[in-house]
Parts: sequence; structure tokens; C-alpha cells
Amino acid sequence: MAQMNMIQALNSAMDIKLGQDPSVVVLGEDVGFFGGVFRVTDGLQRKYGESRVMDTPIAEGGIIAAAIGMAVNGLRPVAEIQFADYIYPGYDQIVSELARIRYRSAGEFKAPVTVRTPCGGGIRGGQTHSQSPEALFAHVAGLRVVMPSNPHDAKGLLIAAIEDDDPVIYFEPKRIYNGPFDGDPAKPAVPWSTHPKGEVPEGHFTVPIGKAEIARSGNDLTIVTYGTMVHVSDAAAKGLGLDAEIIDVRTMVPLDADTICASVARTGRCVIVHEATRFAGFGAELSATLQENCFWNLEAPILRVAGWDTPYPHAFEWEYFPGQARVAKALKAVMEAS
Amino acid sequence: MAQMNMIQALNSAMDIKLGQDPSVVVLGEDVGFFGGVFRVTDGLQRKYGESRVMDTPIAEGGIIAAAIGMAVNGLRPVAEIQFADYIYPGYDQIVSELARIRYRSAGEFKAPVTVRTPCGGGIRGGQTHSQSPEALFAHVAGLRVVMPSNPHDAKGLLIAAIEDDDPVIYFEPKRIYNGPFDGDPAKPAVPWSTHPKGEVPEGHFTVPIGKAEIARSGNDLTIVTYGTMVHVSDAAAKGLGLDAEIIDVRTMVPLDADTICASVARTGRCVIVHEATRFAGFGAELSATLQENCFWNLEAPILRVAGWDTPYPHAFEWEYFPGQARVAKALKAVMEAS
Amino acid sequence: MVKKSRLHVPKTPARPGDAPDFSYLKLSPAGEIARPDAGSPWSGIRFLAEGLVRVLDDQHRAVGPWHPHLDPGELQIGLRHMLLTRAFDDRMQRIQRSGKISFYIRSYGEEAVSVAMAMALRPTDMLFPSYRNQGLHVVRGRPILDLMCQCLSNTRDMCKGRQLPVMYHWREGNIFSISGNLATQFPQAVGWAMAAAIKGEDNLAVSWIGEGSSAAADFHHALLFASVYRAPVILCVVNNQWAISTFQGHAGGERETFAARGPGYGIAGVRVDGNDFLAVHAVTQWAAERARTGAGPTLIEHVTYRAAAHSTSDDAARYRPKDDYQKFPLGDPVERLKNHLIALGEWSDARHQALVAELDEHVAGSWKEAVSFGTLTGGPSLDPGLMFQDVFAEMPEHLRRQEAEMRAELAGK
Amino acid sequence: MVKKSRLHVPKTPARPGDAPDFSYLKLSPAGEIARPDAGSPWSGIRFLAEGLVRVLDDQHRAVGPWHPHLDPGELQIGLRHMLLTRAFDDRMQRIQRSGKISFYIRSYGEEAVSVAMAMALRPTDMLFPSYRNQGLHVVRGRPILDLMCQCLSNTRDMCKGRQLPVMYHWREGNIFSISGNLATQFPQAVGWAMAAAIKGEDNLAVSWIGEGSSAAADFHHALLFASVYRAPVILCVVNNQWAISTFQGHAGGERETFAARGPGYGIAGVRVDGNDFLAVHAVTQWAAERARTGAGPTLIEHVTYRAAAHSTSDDAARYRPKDDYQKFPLGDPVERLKNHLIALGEWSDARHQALVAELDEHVAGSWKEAVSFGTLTGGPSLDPGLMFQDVFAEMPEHLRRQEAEMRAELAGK
Ligand SMILES: Cc1ncc(C[n+]2csc(CCOP(=O)(O)OP(=O)(O)O)c2C)c(N)n1
Ligand SMILES: Cc1ncc(C[n+]2csc(CCOP(=O)(O)OP(=O)(O)O)c2C)c(N)n1
Ligand SMILES: [Mg+2]
Ligand SMILES: [Mg+2]
Repeated sequence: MAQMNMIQALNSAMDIKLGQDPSVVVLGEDVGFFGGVFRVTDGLQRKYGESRVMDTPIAEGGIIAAAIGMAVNGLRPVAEIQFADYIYPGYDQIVSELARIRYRSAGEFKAPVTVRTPCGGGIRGGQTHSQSPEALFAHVAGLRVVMPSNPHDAKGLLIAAIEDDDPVIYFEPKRIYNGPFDGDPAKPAVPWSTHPKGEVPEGHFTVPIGKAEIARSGNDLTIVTYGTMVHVSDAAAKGLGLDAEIIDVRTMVPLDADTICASVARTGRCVIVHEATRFAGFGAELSATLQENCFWNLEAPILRVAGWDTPYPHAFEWEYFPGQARVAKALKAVMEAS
Repeated sequence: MAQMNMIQALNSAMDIKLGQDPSVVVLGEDVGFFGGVFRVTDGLQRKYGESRVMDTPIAEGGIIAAAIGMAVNGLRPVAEIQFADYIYPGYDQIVSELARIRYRSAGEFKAPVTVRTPCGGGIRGGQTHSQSPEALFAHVAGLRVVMPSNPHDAKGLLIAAIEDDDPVIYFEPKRIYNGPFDGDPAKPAVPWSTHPKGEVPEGHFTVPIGKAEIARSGNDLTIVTYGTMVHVSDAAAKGLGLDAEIIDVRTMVPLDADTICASVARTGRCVIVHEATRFAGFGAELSATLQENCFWNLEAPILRVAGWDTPYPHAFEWEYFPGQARVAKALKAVMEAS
Repeated sequence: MVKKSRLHVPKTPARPGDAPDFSYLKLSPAGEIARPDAGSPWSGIRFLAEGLVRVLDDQHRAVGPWHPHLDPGELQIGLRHMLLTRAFDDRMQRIQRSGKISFYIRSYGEEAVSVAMAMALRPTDMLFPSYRNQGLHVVRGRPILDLMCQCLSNTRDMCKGRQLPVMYHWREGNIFSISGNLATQFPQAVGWAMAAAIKGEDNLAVSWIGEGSSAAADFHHALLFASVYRAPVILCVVNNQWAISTFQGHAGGERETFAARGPGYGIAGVRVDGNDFLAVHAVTQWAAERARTGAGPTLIEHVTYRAAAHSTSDDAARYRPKDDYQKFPLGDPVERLKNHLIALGEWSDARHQALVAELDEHVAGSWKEAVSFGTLTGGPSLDPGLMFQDVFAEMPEHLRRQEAEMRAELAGK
Repeated sequence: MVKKSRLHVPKTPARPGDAPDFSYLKLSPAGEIARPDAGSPWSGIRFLAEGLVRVLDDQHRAVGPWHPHLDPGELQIGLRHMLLTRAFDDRMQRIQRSGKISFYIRSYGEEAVSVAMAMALRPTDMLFPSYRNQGLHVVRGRPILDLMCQCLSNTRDMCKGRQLPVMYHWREGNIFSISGNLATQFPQAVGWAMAAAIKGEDNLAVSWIGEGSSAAADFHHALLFASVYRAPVILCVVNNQWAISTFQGHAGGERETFAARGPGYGIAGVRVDGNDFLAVHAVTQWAAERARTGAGPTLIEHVTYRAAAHSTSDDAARYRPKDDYQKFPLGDPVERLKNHLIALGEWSDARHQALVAELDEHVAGSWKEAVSFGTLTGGPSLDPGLMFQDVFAEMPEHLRRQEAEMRAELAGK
């Protein structure tokens, strides 16, 4: 075991797969010589060469398309989109192609591409360095969609994604690259070394895609969340002294509905938390699924806590971002409802 | 009043606006000389000239971008995307630009573009002529999203969209262009002239964006739906002899939550029906909103009826498409639940 | 508007009722264009993007430096493939009209593009076709029975019912799956070629799009990535003058050839008479040698004509003169190869008629067999449960549940 | 992989530790490139895309057919705008380092591109800038106070707190809003120009992107639509050699000039010394005349150098030689114009120093005023309720509710 932050954990996952499997290649803007604007691919080009770790033109559509072609020719490309906010020029190739090549060719062709992309706010990045567009991929049949909340899962899920025969859209909540974040920007930054999930095996291991994790067990209510919000929710629940069960969804598609529903059926109360804008966000799917499956067990309405339904507003980041106060308010409302 | 099918109604809306307002222009693939592959723009180029009704290159991203630029220069472009399945190459310009120009310029610039696009299945169109991607736009702050279910609303909503100062994504359920469709492909086609909503005023009128319509009043339960599924749901409810209230959502954004919640609060039972794939579809938002607002009134879980979570499968269209049987099953389940 | 519009709108030379007008087409006499070494730096050979490489002259002779000197036997095979493609197309068109398949797209008038190219490539070269390249399957030996079964979505459908007619694929034959979204295959082919280069292999990728589709972003990505990584790929724009109802001027053809985009991106561009089997073959060989030796990618513009309507859903008489194809200056690819073989003394009208009859019979026989595997309206049919397979490599829980729901629904439960 | 990779990877001429190497840059001597009539058909003037239009020679004289013969007074104004832009940039860079703004992007070394172009255009021409065109605002008279307030997201912020620093806009000044998504403005500018043509007006649209951004799909759409509709637009690729850490070869510059993409699409392409104020001005006038008279769009490649790091978040020393800019063969645009004015006898070192001092003072004064409207950390601040406005023209019900929720949250309720 080693202490790693998320950047190191992600780097380690790619390093291991590049070393083990000659068909793995990494491509993206500034990922080669420079090692990526967040340094997630640091040192990989030096180690594996310019044909395995490639700087690309600034063309997200071209990056995804080239990765698909490479995958069809037997490679396992890991494509980086520099910020999730810039994934839209590649959207057609992802939705119309990547997601459907296996299906439309009845399994004769496949495209095991992993698309890594940093998402989320909290870094003063403004409209185009802060978005959380996971719902826009979760609705598309044929894509696996993943978002880890800590270094351990980041590494295990990324190795699993690269080894997966299906395409995976892999969101990295960049606010917690260097340490967990409880939503309070005024507090000093905490490194991952202070967190149990900052302990990461050095070698190969996987975290299975499609399994949620009970990040904390509890009986009062269930919080269903993922990414940065796992930590914000935890802090909010602790702040209220609630015995909350916190479920880290980890994989949006395929969703581990069983784990989530079992918890809510038991606690009878649920709050869903995500950073993305609320309207038609992924929280809606979680809420709808839970309501369908746990209706008779529910003792209070399921509430959603999310970013407001506006573009990401630079100067009002902390009024926009779902922090402990917003989560706590929902937790109280759900606990008090009757 | 005149008898119109949806194609004629849409054509009439554009004809009126092109005639009234010199800033209105129409552009898209094959919309000019040919009048569109569904003939929705038939005759408009002849009447208004090649500079007002423009054939474009096959580049959806370019079409949206050009429309934005035109709108910034004072025009009111109505851009056609030939099939909603082909809207993704324009997704970046829609999500990152069209939706946010007013916001990011603090109101100094605006882009009143209407994007018309035929959506939905039931025409043996296979994977790329059948999709219903409305949820992928409803999640994006800054876009109005509309889908009519009949000629009357089609015309009134399209005029409202063209006159609206915000961008509108306007989905046209192509299965009902020529007549209402109750989901049974074996039945002979019915023309709009047999339907009260086939009566359409000849001149200028609007249907307000942001208002749902109670397509049928009832007391047993509420069906919340839109587009083609309004008719399928109606037939399913009639088939079961249920006194269902059917709400035609018409506008997804901004959603008329008041009308919808008021109905469900009254009936206590609700089924949501749409054609799009179920997972993280727009039905999830409807379900979550209703559950939050009407929890204490609900007598049964809210159920969703939708397309299955697969790409649109050509040969299995009628097993995929939510028909009366699937709707009826959910209606029964919701009525029997206790 | 108060003032008169100053917007330039591309002219369409002839609409219904007008006389066909091909005066806009820049032609070169057969044999006129030089044939540079395949390894030439692209910047010295820009003339290839402006002229028109042609081998067959008006007397049906093969002339000039691009003459590929193929065996008559090979030419006869080429003719056969083109005729089979056409016989297949014609039959499927009629079948669609009779309601037995839902949709069809013919390659009528463009058969040489697919057939001559596929014959000039290696079987291990990977092909990324558009929907108008059925000739590739024919050359690579896919039984037309299989193509018919796909169009029927029957129990032998290679797509398992999931795709519209004509959206074939063939892994074993190295032919990629066709998307309904135009042009997406173009940059994918470049990625495939990059992978071949990364693996140190010398197979090529070859892809085709229509001139209308060259407007798509994918076209740009393909040319750019091909240029930056010097990928071993051949990118083809099939300029058949029309994109449904829209004339090629609307795709940029009014200003420059489509081949000229290549040099703009720093890659070789070649404009070829797409109805001249020999010229297409020769240009393909040249581009393949170029790519295989690491000299870089080539953009080929095939000048041809979409003799049929866009698809069975289209009526071309609404937007162009009925006799347009009859007046197309580059003629018909089948006729031209046939006449060349006759001029060589290697073919005759009688042999031609016999071959056509043989192929028609083969097509008819295949159709008979195909329907035995089911049609849209009768016979054996695919299990609708197939719709849930291959969404993912393994079926996840939610699809298993949906499949069960669907089966209950079908069982009337 | 078993075999050795055959993939070509573009070379970066010099990395940290290497000596700067600009041998890849194709230069032309000042005065060498002919100046065709602005109405010339594009196909006859391809040489403009390959050479390098330059006016200022090594002796600081203006020479050759592109000499724009500007008044010394106008040149002095140009120098002043460039110096103000630079003084502003320098100050904001230091302010960012001190933590008072979160982020900044300088245009250091590229000031002539924005300043000379804006001066050669009409105020009614619409500008669609990238994030490195602050000189446009300076020329059009936007007080730098306003730009500073934007960077501060304070109560006078034109963006009402909604945008990152440097993402300015100015409706009155006809300067469009900047997107964080690269290149999106390029085809929008073409649409704007099409609308101008439709309305029968003779205003132009002008847009700028970096050479790295020319890889984006938007670049292709812009060129294509500009070509098809002959839109009155000037499209500029600012080739400053770098896209963050990535050398211009990765955007296709290894094979061909960026200007050459123009002729590929059938539009005029001109490659100009972007650090030569006179050359940039002359080329802009030429392209503007061309567009205004209906002769068509122009793609201009400005050859320049990104003298600063990409942004304040970047450290260029990690990926290129520290002294790269000092060795850049086209020098510094400010120095070159200054020396030309001195050579003309219209300027002196003393006047220069005085001007620099005056501008520094102006910038310092503006900053003092700007902070009085609030900073990130103190003073008056914007109402966060502004985040809910302008999502739509009128605030819909759900946003009204969310605003109320947010206000309750802020009030600790
Ligand atoms: C992205 C996308 N946009 C639009 C369409 C609709 N469409 C199908 S074929 C076609 C015309 C294509 O013309 P061209 O590329 O010239 O090919 P051709 O049919 O002439 O072979 C269009 C517009 C589509 N399939 N995909
Ligand atoms: C669509 C998109 N992809 C990626 C980025 C991230 N990014 C910001 S600036 C930049 C480099 C741009 O280089 P260039 O176009 O040459 O402009 P320059 O910074 O040199 O002026 C990149 C990759 C972005 N902003 N938008
Ligand atoms: Mg065509
Ligand atoms: Mg640059």
C-alpha cells in the first residue's frame, strides 16, 4: 500500500496498464510531453514513448473518433478530454458511434475506449472548467459511466475501465484530486494522506464497475451521492449528528440499484446529492428508481440537493455549489417530515 | 379555422412569420428548393427567396453556429436539423453557446434561434431516424424545450418559439405528422381531419411556451406524457375504461410543474409515458418532481413507461415502442396498488 | 428587409424542366494528367487535385501514364462485380417497391468506385464504407444472400435486426459497420490506420463519404489527424453531384474541387474520373503504395453521378432534370468498361448478355433463399430479445429486467 | 507491440535545455510578396498563403507593395494602443500573482494582431475575438477600468460575475462575448456576416482563433460556410507557435501553412508577419476591401509568438526553452513599430519612455478605481441573485424558487 492522491492513483493505473498491455495507448491534448494540465499523465510519455502516449490536436471529436478507430483495430485507447466542459464537440462520436458499435454490428466489432475527463466545480474555473455533465451520458444506452470519490477507487475503477470491453466515460471530480473537500472553501486544504481511501495498493487491482459502495453505514436515513459530494454529505450529516448511511454510487451506468434500494428500504428516508444542475440531472433517475422500488417503505419524500439550474456562475461559485448548509437543510427536512 | 396536419401547421407557422417579420430566416439541409425531406418547408423558398430560406451544407454544427451568428446580428433563424438523431454534431454549439450567450454576456447579446427537428420512432427508421433525445437538452440551463402533440399546438408553439427571445429546441414527433397514432401499427392510419386538434386557425396565434395542457380531464389517475404518447396513453386508458386525466406536457423547459402537480395531488396516482429510453430520461425528472411535491398525496408509486434502454432496434420497433399494452399494464398496476 | 440581399447562394445548374447542364464540370482529356512517383512529396503534386485523372478515352482505349495495364481477366472480373452489384441493386429496388423490404439505397452509376478500389487493395486493408459502397462486399466475396438477409432483418441478418437495410458490416471481410450518421467513419478510419502504424503493420484503412458529407466536422478531423500523424489511410470523397436534393455547390464544390482540400491540409489530393474503372484502379494503387511506404495519406475525389434517386424514400424528379444522367459527360462505368473490353477483343455483346442473365439468375436464386429465412411479414423471425443483447458485452441487470417485462408484454401478461 | 511503431509524430524543435530553433519557419524578406488587387479571384493568388507578407525590413524601413502609407500620427496611436495593452497585461499578471484576481491571460508579443487589425477596420465591423485579443477593446476605446472590473468580478463587472477573468464582451463596441470553448466564435462570425449580407449591409465580421484551435470542428464549419455563401468575413488564425504545451506541428503546421487551408476551401489565404504592425494593417485593409466589395472571405494566418506562458495557470518553462522568444526571428511588435517611427524621425526613446510612464500611471490609476468597486476578497460585491438572471429573458418559476432557496441558505435559514 502507498499514500496516493487521486492524480497519482490515476497515473498509477495508466502506468500499470501501459506496462502490462501493449495494446493500451493514451491520447489527448497536452497529455504527452507535458503530462496533462493536471499532470495526471506525468512521465508516461517518457516511459512508454510518443506512439503510446500521444499529444493530439485540439479536436475532441477527432480524439474520440481516432480512439474508436484504434479500438476497432485492437488497441485499448485511454482518451483524455482536458475538461468535461469540452467533451461536447466529441458528443456525436460518443453517442452515435462509441455507444453503439457493438450493438449495430451484432458484436462483430467493439470499441473498448476509456474517456477520462475532469469534471466538477470548486476550483474557480467559471462556466467552462466546472461542469458536471454525467446525466448527458447516463441517458445514452451503451456507455458505462463512472465517477470515483477517492484515490483508492479512482485507481481500481480506472484499471477496470481500461480492461472493460465496453466504452467507459470516466469522470474525475477535479476538486478532490489533491484531497477530500467537505464543501467549505474557507477551511485549509486537507491532503489524501489524512484519509483512509488515500491508501492505495501499488500494484494491479480493480474496483468493479457497476457496484456502489456504502461509504458509511447508518440507520437514520440514506444519502445517495457520488464524487466530491460524498465528502460534503458526510460532513453535513456529521454536523447534524445524524446516523446517516452514505452510498457512494461510483458507477452511474450500470446502476447498482439493488444496493441503493436496499438501504433506502431499510432507512425509509433519502436525500440525493450531486453537483450537477438539478433539472433532469442524474439525481432525477435516482429519485425515480427509488420511488418506484421503495415507495411503500418511504417515510418522507426523497429530496434532491444539487447545483442550481443556471450555467456555472464564476463569482457565485460558493453560493451555487451544494455545500454543507444546503445538504443539511435537506437532511433535516427529510428527518422531520412525517 | 382550417384542417391541417402537423406538416401543414408547421409550414403555416413559418409562412406567417416569414411574411410578418423580415428578420425571420429558415435554414437547413434540403429545406430550400426541395422543401425538406418531410416537406415541412415546402414552397417557402419559392415565396421568400433563397436568402430567406436557405439550403445548407450537411454540417449540423455549422448550421447551429451560423444561426447563432445570424441571431446575434438581429435575425430570427429557424434552423432545421433533418432528424433529431443528427443533432449531436451541433451539440457543442447548442450547449456551450446557444444556451449561454445571454447569460455570459449579462444580457448584452442574445440568440433567439429556433431549432426544429423531427424526433421519435414508429416509422421503421432504425437507429438513426427514430431517437427521442429531449432529456439531453432539458438538462441544459438556458434552453427552452418543446414538443407538440397535434397540429393546433404545433403551429401555436412554433410561432411562439420564433417570437421568443430565448433559444428553443423544438421537437416534432414525426410519427404523428400526418395523423394521430395510438400505438397500434396494424390499424389503418387516421388523418388529422378526424381529430379536433386538426382544426387550426389560419392566421397568427400562439400557444404559450411553458404551459402544459390537460388533454383530457379525469379522476382515477393522472397520465403525464407528451408527443405521440399523448395519443397512445389516451387509447390505453380508454381501453381499460379508466377515467384518466391526461396531461400533455408540451413544454419540457420551463416545466409547468404547477399544473402537473395539482393533478397528481388530486388523483393520487400517476403514470409517466414517453418514447425515449427510460434510464435518466425526462420521465425521471417528472417522477422526481412529482414525488417531491405530491408525496403525501400519492396512493401508489409513480410508474414510468418508456422505450427500453437500448439503441433503437430496427426490426423490433413494435416490441421496443411503448404501445397500449405497456401503458395499460402500468395503469393497472398503479390503479391496483395499495 | 429594406435593402436587397447581397448573400451569395450557390447556383444549381439545372432543375426539373431545364436542360441538363454540366458545363460547370472541369474535365481533362484521358491520358493528360502526369503520374508522379507515389512517394512524391505532396506539395509538388498539387496538380493532381485540380485535373481529372482519366485512362479510358472516347474510343474506349486505355491511354496515358495512369494506364494500370491490368490483365483482361482481371477486367472481366471487375465487370462481373459491377454487374452483380447493379443486378443486386436493381432487384432490391424492385423488392422494396413491392413492399417486401422497407428501404433501399442503390449505387447505380457509381459501381466502379467501390469495385475498382476494392480490387486494387489487399484483403487485409480495412474498409470504412458509406451506405453506397455495396460493391466492396461483392468484391470481397460476401454472398449477396447475406446482404439480402440483412435487408430483410431475417433470422440470418448479420445485424440481428438492429439496423436499417444496407447498413452492412463484415468483420471477417474487414469491412466496418455502417452508421446512419454521415461521415463518422472517416476519422475512425484514420484512427484505425494510426493503430496499424503504432503496431508496425502495413495494412491501410480506406474510407468513403459523399461530397455532401464532406461538410461534416468528421471530414475535417479525418484530414487533420491523417496529416498530423501521416496515417496510412486513403480518404475518398465520392462526388456524385448530389446530396439528396442539394447540388454539390452547396458543399463547397462551386469554388474548388473536393480533392483540393487535401493539399490545404498538407496531404496529397487526387481527382479522378470515378466512372473510369481503370483510372480508379490506378489511382488507388498509387495511393495505397504511397500509404504503405509511409509517404502519407491521400484524399481522392471520385467524380461520378448518382444515377438513382437518393434512396427509395426519395423522388429525384422533384429537384433535377429527368434526363440528367443520360447527359452526364463521364458516361456509365459499366458501359465504359464493357466497351473497353470489346475494343480489346476480350468481350462481346453476346458474352455480356449471357453474363447479365447469369447474374440475374444468381440474384433471383439468392432472393429465393433469403426469404426462406424470413421476411418482414412472414416466415421465421428473430427473437425480439435480441434487442437487449450487445448493448454491453454482458447484459446488465436492468436490461435483464426489461427483457423479462417485454416478454411478459408479448405474452399478453 | 512486437514490431516497431511506424507512426509519424510531429517534431517539436526545441524543449527545455535545447537551444531555440526556428529553422522550421518559412520567412520571406520584407517587400517580397506581391500585392494583387483585392478583388482578384482567389485561385490566382495562392502564393499569398505560402509566402509571408512583411513590410518592415531589418533597417526598420517600410518597403514593398504592401506598405500601407499610414500617417505617422496613426502609427503613434497604434504604438500607444499596443503599449497600453502591454502595460495593462503586465499589471494584471502581477495582480494575479498577488492573489487579487484568480486568473489572467496575456497577449504579450501578439499586440500587433489585435491593434493593427482593429485600426484597419470600421467601428461597425463586428469582432468575434478569442481570449488573447484584449487589444481590440483598447483600440475601440473601452476603458481599461471596465476590463479590470470584469477581471475582478466586481460590482461594475460587465459579465455580472458570471465569467472567468478576460472573458469580456462589449455590445456597444461591437465586440462579441468570449466563450471558454475554443473556436466556437469562428463559424458564428460567418453566420453574422451572412446576416449582414442578407440584410444588404456592408459591415464585416472578423474573428480570431489560435493555431491550436484551428483543429476544432468549428474551424472547418467557418471556412466551409464562408466559402459556400461567400460571406463578408475575415477569419484569422493567430499562429503563435504554441497551444499550451503543444507545438504548432500538432495542429498540422508541420505539413502546410495554416493560411493554405483557405485555398483548399476555395477562399483567399494570406500569411502575414503578425509582429509587423504595417503588414498586419495592410493585409487587413486588403481583406476588408475584398469582403466589402463582395469578392469573398479571407483566411489570414498571423505568424507570431506567444511570448508569455499560456495563462497564469501555466509554466512555459516546463516545455520550451526559456529564451525561445528572445530568438524568435520576427522580433517584438512593439519594438519594431517603435524603431520604425524612430527611423522615420517621428519618435524617440525619450518620448517612448514618457509614454510608457504615462500609460503605467493610467493603468495604476484605473486599478485603484477598479478596486473601489470591489475585489474577490473585499469591498462591495455583486448580489449572488444575479446568478439566476439572464438564464432566460424572463426568470421562470423554478429559478425564482431556487433563488429564494439560495437566499434562505445565505441567511442561515
Ligand atoms: C449527420 C447527418 N446529417 C444528415 C443526415 C441525413 N442525410 C442522409 S444522406 C444525406 C445526403 C448525403 O449526401 P452525400 O454525402 O453527397 O452522399 P450520397 O448520398 O450522394 O452518396 C443526408 C443529408 C445524416 N444521415 N447524417
Ligand atoms: C474545446 C476546447 N478544448 C480544449 C480547451 C482547453 N484549452 C484552452 S486554451 C488551449 C490551447 C489553445 O491554443 P491556441 O488555439 O493555439 O491559442 P493560444 O492560447 O496559443 O492563443 C486549450 C487546449 C478549450 N478551452 N476548449
Ligand atoms: Mg453525393
Ligand atoms: Mg497558439
